[in-house]
This record gives sequence, structure tokens and C-alpha cells, in this order.
Amino acid sequence: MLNWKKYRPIDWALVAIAVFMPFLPLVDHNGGHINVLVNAGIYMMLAIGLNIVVGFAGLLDLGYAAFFAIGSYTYAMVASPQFGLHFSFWPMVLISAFVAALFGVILGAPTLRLRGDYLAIVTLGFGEIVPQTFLNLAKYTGGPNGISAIDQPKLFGYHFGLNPLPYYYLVLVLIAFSLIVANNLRTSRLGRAWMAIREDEIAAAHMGINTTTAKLAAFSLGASFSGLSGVVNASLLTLVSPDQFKFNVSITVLSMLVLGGMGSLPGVVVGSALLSILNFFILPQASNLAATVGLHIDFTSYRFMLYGIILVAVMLFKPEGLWGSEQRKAELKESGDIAKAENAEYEEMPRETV
Amino acid sequence: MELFIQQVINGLSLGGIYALIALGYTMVYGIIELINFAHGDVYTMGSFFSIAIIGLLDASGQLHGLPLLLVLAVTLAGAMILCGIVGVLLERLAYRRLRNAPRLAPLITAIGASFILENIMQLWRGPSPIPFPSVVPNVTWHFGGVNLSSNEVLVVVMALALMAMLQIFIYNTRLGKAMRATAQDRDAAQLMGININMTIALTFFIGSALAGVGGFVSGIYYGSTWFYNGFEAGLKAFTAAVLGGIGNVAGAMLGGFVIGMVESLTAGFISDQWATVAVFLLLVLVLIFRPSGLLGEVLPDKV
Amino acid sequence: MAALLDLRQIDAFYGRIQALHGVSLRVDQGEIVALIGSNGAGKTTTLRVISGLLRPARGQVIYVGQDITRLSPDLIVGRRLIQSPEGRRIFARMTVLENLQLGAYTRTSVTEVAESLEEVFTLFPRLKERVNQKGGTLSGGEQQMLAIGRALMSKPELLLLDEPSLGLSPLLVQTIFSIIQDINKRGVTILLIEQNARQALQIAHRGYVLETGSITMEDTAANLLASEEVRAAYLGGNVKAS
Amino acid sequence: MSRRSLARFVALAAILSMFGTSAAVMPAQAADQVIKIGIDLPVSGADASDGIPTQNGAALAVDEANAHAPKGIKFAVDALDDAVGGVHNPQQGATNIRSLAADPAVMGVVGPFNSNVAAAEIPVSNESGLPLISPSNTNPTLTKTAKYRTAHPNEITYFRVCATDDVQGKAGAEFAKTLGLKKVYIIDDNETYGLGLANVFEKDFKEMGGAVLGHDHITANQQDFKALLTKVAATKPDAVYYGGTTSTGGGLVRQQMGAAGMDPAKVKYEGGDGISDAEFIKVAGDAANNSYYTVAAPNAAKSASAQAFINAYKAKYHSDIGAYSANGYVAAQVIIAAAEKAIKANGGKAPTRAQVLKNIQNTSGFKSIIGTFGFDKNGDTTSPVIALWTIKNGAQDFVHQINVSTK
Amino acid sequence: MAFFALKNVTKTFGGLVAVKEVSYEIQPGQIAAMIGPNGAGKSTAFNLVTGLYVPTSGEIEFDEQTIGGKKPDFVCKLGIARTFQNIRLFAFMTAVENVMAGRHVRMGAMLWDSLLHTPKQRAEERRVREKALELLRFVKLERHADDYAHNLPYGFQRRLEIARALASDPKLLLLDEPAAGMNPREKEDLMGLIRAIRDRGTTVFLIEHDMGLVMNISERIAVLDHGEKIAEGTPVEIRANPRVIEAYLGKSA
Repeated sequence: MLNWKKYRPIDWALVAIAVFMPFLPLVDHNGGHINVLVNAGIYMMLAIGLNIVVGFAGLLDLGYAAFFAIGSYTYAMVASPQFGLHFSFWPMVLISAFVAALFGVILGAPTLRLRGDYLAIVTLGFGEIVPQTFLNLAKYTGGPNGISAIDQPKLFGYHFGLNPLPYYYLVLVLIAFSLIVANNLRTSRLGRAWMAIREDEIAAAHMGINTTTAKLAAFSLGASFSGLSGVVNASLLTLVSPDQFKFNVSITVLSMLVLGGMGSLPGVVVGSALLSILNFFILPQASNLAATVGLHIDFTSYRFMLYGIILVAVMLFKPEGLWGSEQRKAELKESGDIAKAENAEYEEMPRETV
Repeated sequence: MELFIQQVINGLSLGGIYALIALGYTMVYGIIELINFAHGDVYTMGSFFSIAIIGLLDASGQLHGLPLLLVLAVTLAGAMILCGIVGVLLERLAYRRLRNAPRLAPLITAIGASFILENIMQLWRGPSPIPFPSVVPNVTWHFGGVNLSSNEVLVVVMALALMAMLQIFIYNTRLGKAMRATAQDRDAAQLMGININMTIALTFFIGSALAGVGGFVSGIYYGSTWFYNGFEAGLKAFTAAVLGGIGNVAGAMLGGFVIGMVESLTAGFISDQWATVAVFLLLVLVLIFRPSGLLGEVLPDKV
Repeated sequence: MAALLDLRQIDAFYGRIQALHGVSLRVDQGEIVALIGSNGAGKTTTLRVISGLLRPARGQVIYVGQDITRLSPDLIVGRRLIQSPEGRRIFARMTVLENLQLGAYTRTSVTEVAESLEEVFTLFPRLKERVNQKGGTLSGGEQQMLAIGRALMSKPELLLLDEPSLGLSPLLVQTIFSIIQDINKRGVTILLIEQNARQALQIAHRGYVLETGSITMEDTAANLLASEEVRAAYLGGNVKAS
Repeated sequence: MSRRSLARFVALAAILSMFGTSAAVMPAQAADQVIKIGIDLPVSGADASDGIPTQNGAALAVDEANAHAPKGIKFAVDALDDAVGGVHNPQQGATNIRSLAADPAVMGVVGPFNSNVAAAEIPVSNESGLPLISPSNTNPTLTKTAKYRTAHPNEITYFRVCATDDVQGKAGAEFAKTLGLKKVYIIDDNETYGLGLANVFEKDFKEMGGAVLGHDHITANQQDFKALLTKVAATKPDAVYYGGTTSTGGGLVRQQMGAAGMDPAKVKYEGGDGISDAEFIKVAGDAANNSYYTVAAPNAAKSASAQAFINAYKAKYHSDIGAYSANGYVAAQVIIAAAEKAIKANGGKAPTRAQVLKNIQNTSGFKSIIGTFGFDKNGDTTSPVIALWTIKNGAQDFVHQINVSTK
Repeated sequence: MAFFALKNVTKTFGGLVAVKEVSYEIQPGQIAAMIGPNGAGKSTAFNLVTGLYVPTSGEIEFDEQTIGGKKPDFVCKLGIARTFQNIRLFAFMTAVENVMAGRHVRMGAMLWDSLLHTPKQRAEERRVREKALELLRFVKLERHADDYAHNLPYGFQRRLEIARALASDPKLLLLDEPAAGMNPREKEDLMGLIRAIRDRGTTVFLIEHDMGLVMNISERIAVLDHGEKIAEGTPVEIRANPRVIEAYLGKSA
């Protein structure tokens, strides 16, 4: 149901930018810029995926980069000289997404019963283990060198090569697809179940929602998006190595989400776009600018300071993010309702063990 | 066999440092159910502060004139107080406003705070490892093929002594009782006349001061530190706190020693490259099979 | 007689929702005042405002002639204005003795605290028997005794009791109410919130009726008990007393 | 404007500014006769101590070139950072090379510093024909196989002026022999460079009849190596060979050896150029003494021709040169020489990138402060020099150097 | 097997016995109640039935199956729905969304349908929304369908919770202190509502403190004290039971 009045000029501006994106390469021919945009697009896809886990289902996943790694390695192993396999790119997009989802299930099944904050730490641990394991299993993964000379996609006989332009369009299409799918999820039976779990897990279970399955679905669907981005990343870079998938990737994606607004799809787009702009354009320029006035501060090496400030400041002052949903805002801000406050302890004293 | 004993000694001293960090995690979690993600960085700050204080004493040319014990006491006390202040500031600036927010919110600010602290340290002393002044002579005793150094003894004794003091404080003093009451029911504690803001701040102070001790001791033990040290040490110490049963002081200590042993035995008898993996694997297993930890209590869900 | 506690035009909010609309009420020295009303009417909110757990948006709380509206809960407790909260809220993982000691948290004189402890034990002999038991292992009635005893440990001048009969068997309710009267006779002023309006009004001197955040009636307890409106709304189907 | 709409306005402005910046950095026209030398090194965070002195060396070469540049030609530096969050990053490196490739004025690039960054950059360089000259990549596979040359397997666009790990590892093994080491325990940091170096050392040391007591990998960001070193001590080695860098644990390993039962005065420590920085001495403290390391570059101080460079460097940057400053300087000189040759052939006009590449490929007998060399068919230097250094009384001390000419 | 029965059910937490050897059988179509002071184990009994706790020993039967220790969602699917003592609505979802969430277990949309919004999924969403609105009418909340649950007054929230529970078409509805905090008029309405629910074919099992309400509408009552069932019978029997009077009602009753 579209309610046109609901949209403000700024919403239209966002739409206009989105419409303009496919034409951007006509204006800007710099391959470096396009390459940056492809990288930003890959991060945006990661953010859309993580949003399903963190935003929709309310599960804080601090090891999201692990699935990105799994997706990348899956493609790298079967489309490079590593094992002499050269599978086609297109089916591998789906297969890698599926493999990442599978690992989502494998990690999620035992851990999703945990409380939110414990889950965050377990996923963080998982995020540490996965790259370390890829590093240690040098026989299959090339160890620290990773896997190189990864194949590029071909489409109707056109070889993508290393030219970033076809990747740019590929990523645009994948982002559009991801947004549509994510929005469908949000407004479906499953999306409602996630919302219910986020609000009150015990009540949700009593409504017949299998909370474990629903969370598992969120976890593995989120993982599948990063599998998808992993394949694009691997083929564009022609290289996967364990150091590409460290904690800082997970945190970058999380910061994008928090900045834009957890749970809000336009928020995810805005948040990831903003941080990418900051990362790839503003920070490096800022250092150069400072250098011209004789100030040698390297802003890029403090980007994680910036992420830290974003995480703290947004949670403290604008927890719903720059472009958050009204509902999420209420959820994060209001301290509760009268009935709850008046009845907070209207319950049988739990006879706790001691 | 000698090698095994030697590795156990390594594990215990490593574990002693984890235990000191874990105490802070467990206290803060106990009182406001927050994984204070920045706690590992407070520990690193403990090393940084110690270096700075020793540097100051040295700069004023007094280090060599002063008795060793005094230098150590001043450094330790300084590091504890400064870390305590950092902890209190963290609570005040990053967490207090979110005390009644959904749990993810303060956890996310905690992660943010951790990054901020790391970068402050990087700004302060640069991104490379920093040597820790070797002020304490390290004496090594030999028992057959097994070596025991005074630093190793120092770490373990420090950890045990502080845990004992903490236990006594929590169970036998008025403020300790106030802390436990605040942990169990904040509103009810206020109705007893307990100033919960002060009590929570005190908890952060003590927890962070203990991390400061950890930072000091680890500086002496390893002879160096760097700004990113707290990330992994913090994670492992958190694992220790969970393993022991979060909220439980003795548990944190036990968990710390177990994690230290696991790490050192894995590194010593399997391979160093799997040691971290082993620790995190242990974390996952504990959370799955015994989320309440070794000494923790099992509480039913309230409905 | 000077008012011990005087609430003036209190407005209070939870988030954007207004819970109290200009609530004014007064408690005089030595009284038992009952505050009755249905759930969600704002009774607990009123007590939270008095105890400083909730800052009102507007209005004043005057206690012994002083404005305590902006004081923090611990300072209010220090002035011997004590609340025994709804649902008892005892410290389940601490012993009965520790719970009672926490009740005397703001007091410094060891001898006086010991005296209070003796007093509580005379009032509730059951607590003395279970002095080293953890709070969580007590039965519902014993927990309520502990909650009241804990409040008494602070030597209150004004005692706010929130639903002391909640979830107790009708049998125990009788006991608790007679103890409340007993406490009052020992010189403690009491503001009582009760679901059980009939019994509350039977022991109270005066009463207020709170409806959706506003005071709608104020009178002596006897008059309220006799009032048709109160009868219909709050005393109606209480079979237990019949 | 409400706070909310303000926030949105800022968001919009930021997005628009992206197009602004894009336009601002639109490729400069070749007609203005500026010839750019790209530099891609990690110059922030932990890697800055390696990257900055190298970058300075290269920039110095460009400065000097301008002093005698052909008329109407100006040389300029376009320096980019391939570190993200303080650590060298392959993605960033590839993006940088693509950016530089998009600018037709860039004739060649000095960099990268790290082998795994090179692995991501070589395909881009190979596809775009933009020459890369690394001052410090030592991993042999980068040049010796065609696997990174994905677009044009037979076209060499990536070169290096330093010796590879197989040369350095071999030299390390030989040095170990001369030092009288018989039993060595090998530890590496499980990174591209460290592992590669350690593997070559292990192979060559064994071939020379040495005994390798064990080979372990450590984990990055680790602080505690006692358990590992206790295990090492039990094997009673003459020395520990460390493949890796100071920042991944090279200093800490050395420093903790004593506590684990290996007296640093008795048990030697050997490594590659990864521990050639001043940090190593700071971190290892007293234990740094009795350590040895190889550097894949000659000791510039020993060469008379290098003195001018050292002095010029000091004058400009007010600091001592780094281990790879000279290599960065020479790498830039190679590109400049190739460009100048092409300019001459063009009759004073700016050259094309293809011309410059061709000239670089044909470099031979190039006289430089690191010796006279050319590039072989893979792009490696024909005259690699390895120097052995030690640490004595807390200071770096040159031992000797050898020229390991290949073909 | 019985329609619904607790059979010698015991639940201990650590060393504490919360529910001890309780047996209680309910016939289909009944309105049954359980009374007792707080801490007597009533809510624990409910939590055992709906699968939040696993019984230490004993068995729970429902609809020809044993359900002790089964997960809440499984129990709900079998046809047991509940409300909570301290209301647990999805506070930041609208009333109609709350009820639709209550319908979750009777919906068939699979992952694929959710991902792609298949025609099947759309049709189902429409049907479920209508059903939810109908239930809101049944509890007289149709005018608040699009309000956030937490914005509703207390009494409305209780009714919304009942509507949400009914959305799963339960055969047995557990009401945990439905009259708590209601005034006599609201209690009258509630009694009407409970009877109407029973007349729709749903068996009702409630926990309540309000003796008036319990005695008025229940056909069968069990009395719990300290985790043990001390009496069971019709309201008349209960009121006359000396053990109940001694332990619970008091002499004046």
C-alpha cells in the first residue's frame, strides 16, 4: 500500500540518486572510482544481509565476516588453479550463497538458544576462528597466501576480465535483488515472527513460533547474502586470503547498519553509502588536505576511532539511526508502557535456586 | 613430564592475567548484565599507565634512588586508580544512559568504546609494541628440569590475593552488600537507600582497577605491550568469566586458570597456531552445553 | 496537624504516555491512608514518584515541609520515607538476615540497628527461625513479612506499602493487615495501596480513589466504604469477605 | 530545519559530494606534460614504519629528476596508501592500482611493499599495462609463475629491485652455517612473507646439513609465546630462526626466549629483513643482542655512491633512511629513466605508458646506489644483494654482504 | 488418554520443589480453575503445560499425546494457547499484527513464499488479516486495530492478549490471572468473554486470585498450596473443604 504523502523530499532525493546510479559510469570514466563503488556495493550487500540478522531478528552477529570468507573461499576453491577446477561463475553465485547459509545453520543450530549478548560473543569467536582455520589449513586454502588467479565471470560470451565496469552493473543488480528480497522477508510471515521474537521471545514461542528455526532462518539467510558478496569480491580481486576477513570487516558492516538504522532498509542503504564515502573518499582526501596545510595527520589510520564514535554516539543520541523506522525508534527509546510498569512485579515470585 | 609441568606453570601464569581481567567482566556483568566489551582495553591501558608512571619516576631521576618496592607500589596504585577512573568514565559516558535500553544497545556502545580506547592508545604511543621497563629483577629457580620464575609466582599470587580480597569485600562489607543488592534488584536496592549510581560506578572502578593490576602484572611478565593487546586478551578473559559462571568471582578466577592452561597446553603440545582456535572453541562448547558455567547458578526463565 | 507528606499537582510520564494527571494527596502524621484504584490507574506510579524512582514532569513532593521532588531515592530513604514495593522485591539470593541488614543500610548506629532487628523479630517470629535461609526459599507469606520487616529496619517515619496482600491466601491477608495496624500503632505513618479495597479501607483513617491517573475521590475511610460509587467500582464482587 | 531533516540533508549532501569528488579527480590530460610516478605503500598504522621511509626514498628520486628534467616535462608523485585500519590490505591495493591506471599521466608505480598486496595488484597491473616496481616484495611466486598475470601471461609488468625470499632464505641458511649453527628451530608468523622465508630457509639449511628441530607457526596479535618457546627450549637449539616481521611477533619471541629457558646470550636468533627495523631492538630489549638478520638490499652506507643519497635524505626528511629507502629511491629512478629515454625518442614529447613499460622491461646494466642490475625475463633483479646484520650492544651492526647474481 | 491431564507432575528448581505430585484432569468444554496463594506453584504448572519448563517427573497429557517437556511452539501447534500473568504483548507491533502473529502456527507460507511473495503467500496474508480483525471484533478492540499494543490501556491489553491467543484456534486456552487489576465492571465483562470463548468450543483453564470470579464461572477448581494440590472439586465443594478453609480462605470465609 503506497501512501504518497508519506514521502518527503529527502526520500525522493534518495530515489533519484538510485535511479542515477546506472548512468554514473557515463559521467565518471575513472576505473579507480568505479572500483571503489564496486567495493562499496559489496559492503552494501553485506550490510543488507547483516540487517536481516541484526535488524530484523535482533541477533547481534559480530562474526559476519566469517560468512563472507566462506562465500569467497567457496568460489575461490572451485574457480582457480588451486585445484585446477574452473566452475562457471553464475551457478557458483547461488552455490556459494547456499554454502554460506549452510554454515550459518551449522553455527546457528547449537548457539541460537543463547541469550543475545552471549550470542554476540560466540559469533565474534566464530569470526576469529574461521579466518584462522583458513590460514592454518594451508594445504587446501593456500594458507597466508590465500588463493589467487581466481576466474572472472563470462556473460553471453563477454568476459568480465578485470574491468570494474561490468562488476559495477552486476553489483547494482544484486543490490536491487537483495533489497527486494529483504523487503519481502520483512513483510511476510517470517518477518512478523522475527519481529515477535525481537519483542518478546517467550511470548513468541507460546504463539507457536519455533524461535530456533526462525532465528536459524535469519542467521542463514543473512549468511547467504554475504556468500553472494563473497563470490563477487573474490572474482573481482582475483585473490582471497585470510586477512581480508578479520573482525574489522564485521565491525565496518555493523557500523554501517547502526549509522543508517538497524532494521530499516533505506537506513542500511544510506548508512553503508555514507560510511563507504567516508572511507574511500573523504578520509583519504582529509589526510591530503591536512598535508597541504602542513598538518601530517593520517586520518585513515583512525577510521576505527570514527567507527567507535559512530557506534557510541548513535546508540546514545539517535538509537534508531539516521534513517530508522518509527517503530524501531519507539522500541529503542520508550521505557515501556504504563500497564507494564504498573504490573511489573505482578507475578508469582519465582522460587529461584540459590 | 618436566615439559608438561613447565607448560602447566606457563598456563597458570597466563591464566592469572586472564583471571584478573575476568574479575572485572564478571563484576560488571553481575551488576548491570552488560558485557563490557571495552574492558580488555582498560587492561591494556593498565600497562600503558604503568609505563607512563615508571617513565615519570625515571624522568625525575628518582627511579634508581627509590626502593624497588616503593616504585612498584606507586606504579601499581597509580595504574589501578587511573584504570578505575577510565572505567567509571566509560560507565558514565557510554553506558549509564542506556541502562534501561534493550540489551543490544549498550553492547554496541561497548564495542564502540573499545575501538575508541584502542585508538586513543594508538594515538598516544603509536601502533607498534612498546617495551615495558624491566624494573623488577626476574629471579629463576630450578627444580630439576623445571624452571619457576619470580614473575610467574608474582602473577599467580597477585591474582589469588586480589580474588580473596574481592570475595571478602563483596560478602562482608556494607558496600559489598550494596553491590550484591543492586545486582539482584536495582529498584529495590534504591528503596533500601542504596545510591545505585554510586554503587555501579564503584563496581566499574573496582573491576577496572583489577584490570589495571592485570595490565601492570602482564607488563612485568611479558616486558612489552601494544595498543591492540586487549582485544584478544579481553575475549579470552570473557571466555574465562563465562566458563567459570558469569557473575561469580571464584568462577572467574577458576575460568581464567583453565583458559590459560588450555591455551598453553595446546600451544605446547599441539601447535601454537591452533591455541586461539582451541580457546574460542571451548567458549562455544561451554555456552552450548553449560551456559551457566562451572560455578554458575541455573536460573529459570521468569514468566 | 501539619501534613507529613504533601503531593502537589503531580504529572508523570512513561515515555510519551502520561501516567499521572495532576495528582495531589496528603498524609498526616500518624495516619493510615489508603490509595485505591484499578490496575493501570497509577497507584504504583504515585509511589514511584514519592520514592524518587520516577521524576515527575510537573508538581512537587513535600515531605516534612521540605521539597524532595528532585532528591534521589537513596536520599529520600535517608529521610526515613520508606517504601515496601509491590511484589515484595526481596533479595532472593541473600539470606533473611542480609535482607534485613540492607533495610538498615542508611543507619549507622550499630546498637539502634540491633534494637530494630529485635523489634522486627518480635513482630515476625517466623523470620527469626529462618534467619540464615536465602530469601528466595521463603514462602509467599514469609517473603511479604520479610519485605515489611526489611522496610521497618530503616526505622521509617512514613511507610509506603504497595499491595502487601498481593497473592497471599485470604488467611494470610488477615494476618498482614493486623500487623499493619500494629505497626501504625507503634507510631509509623502509613500510605497503603491495595487491590483489596475493602480491607484497606477497614484499617485506614482516610482514603483516595485514583482513576486513570487522576484522584477522583477523597474522604474518610468510613465514608468511602459507605459510598455507592466506591462500592460499585471497587468493593463489588469480593466474595471472599462475604 | 528539524534535527531529523537536517541529518537527512547532511546525508544527501554527502552522497552528492561523492560525485563532486569524482569530478574533481578527473584524469589530468597528458597534454600538460606532467609525468606522474605512482607510489603505493602502506603508510599508516603499524606498517607506516616500513612504508614511509620507502615512500620518502621514492619521492626523493622524483625531486632529483625534476632538477634535470627535459624541458616542458615535469615529474610528479601520486602517492596512495594501501593500509586500511593500519594494516596493508590487498583490496585497497588493487583499488589504488586501478585508480592510478585510470590516470594516463601515471607511467609507473613504486610499490607495493607487501607480497599479499602484490598478489592482488599484479593482475590489475598486467591487464592495464601499468608497470609496478616493488622495492621490497620478496615472495618468489609473484614473478616466477604466470599465475598472477591473468590477462597477458607473457607480458611482464611487475618488477622488483630486491632479492626474493628464495635468495634471502638461502643466504640466511648460508649465514647460519658460517655462524656455526647446527641445530635450529624455525618459527614463522604464518603470513605470506614469513612463512615463505621460513620454508626456504628450512629447505636450504637442511640441504646444507643443518638439523631443523621443528617448525611452528604463531598467530598474529598474540602476546604470549611462552608455551611455544618452552617447547622449543626443550629441544635445545643453537638458534631460533624467525620468519616474519617485528609487528607480528618477531621482537616478542626473542624477548620471551629467556623466560622460557633459552639464554639470549647463548641461543642466537636469526631472521629476515622483517626484523630489520628499529622496533625490533626496542621490543626485544637486551635480548635483541646476539640476533642476526638478512636484508635483501645492500648496506647503503658501504657504497660510496649511496652517501649522497643518504645525505640528501637526511637533509630533506630529518631522519635516517629505512631499510628500503634506497630500494624505493632506485625503483623510482628506474621508472624515471625509462620515461626520459622515451621522451628522448619522442623528441621531447611525453611518452606513452607502453613505451615506458618497454623501456623498463629492457632495463639492464642500470647503475644505482644498490648496485648495477637489470631485470630478468620474470621481472626480477639480475643482481640481488643480500646483507647480513647483527645487533650488538643494542645497535644494528653490519656484518657483510654478498651478491647473489642469478642467471 | 484424557483430553487434558496433569499426572503426578513434579517440578524442582535446584533443591526447591515448586510443584509436587500434582494431578488434575480437565474435560473438554469445561471452564476449570486453579487457585492458591502466590508461590503455590500455579504459574509453574502453566509453564510446565506450555513447555517453558520441563517437568522433573510426571506426565502431561493433551489430546491423545503426552506433551511434558515438549517445546512451547509444539504445544501451541497441538492446540494450547495462553495468556500471561504480566502481560506479554509484542509491545511495538500493532494490535492486528499481534493477533496475526498469534496465527503464525496455522499459516503455511514457507521460506520460499516469504522470500518471493508468491500469490499463495499474498492470499494467505489477506485471509489472516481478516481473521485477526474478526477476533479483534470479538474482544471489542476493532477500533484499535492499528494502534501499537503498548499504547493501549491496561484492560484492553488483557483483551488483546486473549484475542492473540485465540488466533491459533486453540482447543485449550490457559488464562493466567485474567482478572488481575480489573474493577468489578471489567470483571463482569471478562466473565462474559470467558463464557463466550467456551461456547466457541474452546476449553478454558485459568489461574485466578479473585474468588468471586473463580467461584462464579468455574466448573472445576483445584487448590494449590506450597506446590501441592490440597483439594479439587466443584466451587461448592471447595468452599466447604476444611483444608482449603484452613490453609487458604481463612475462618471468616
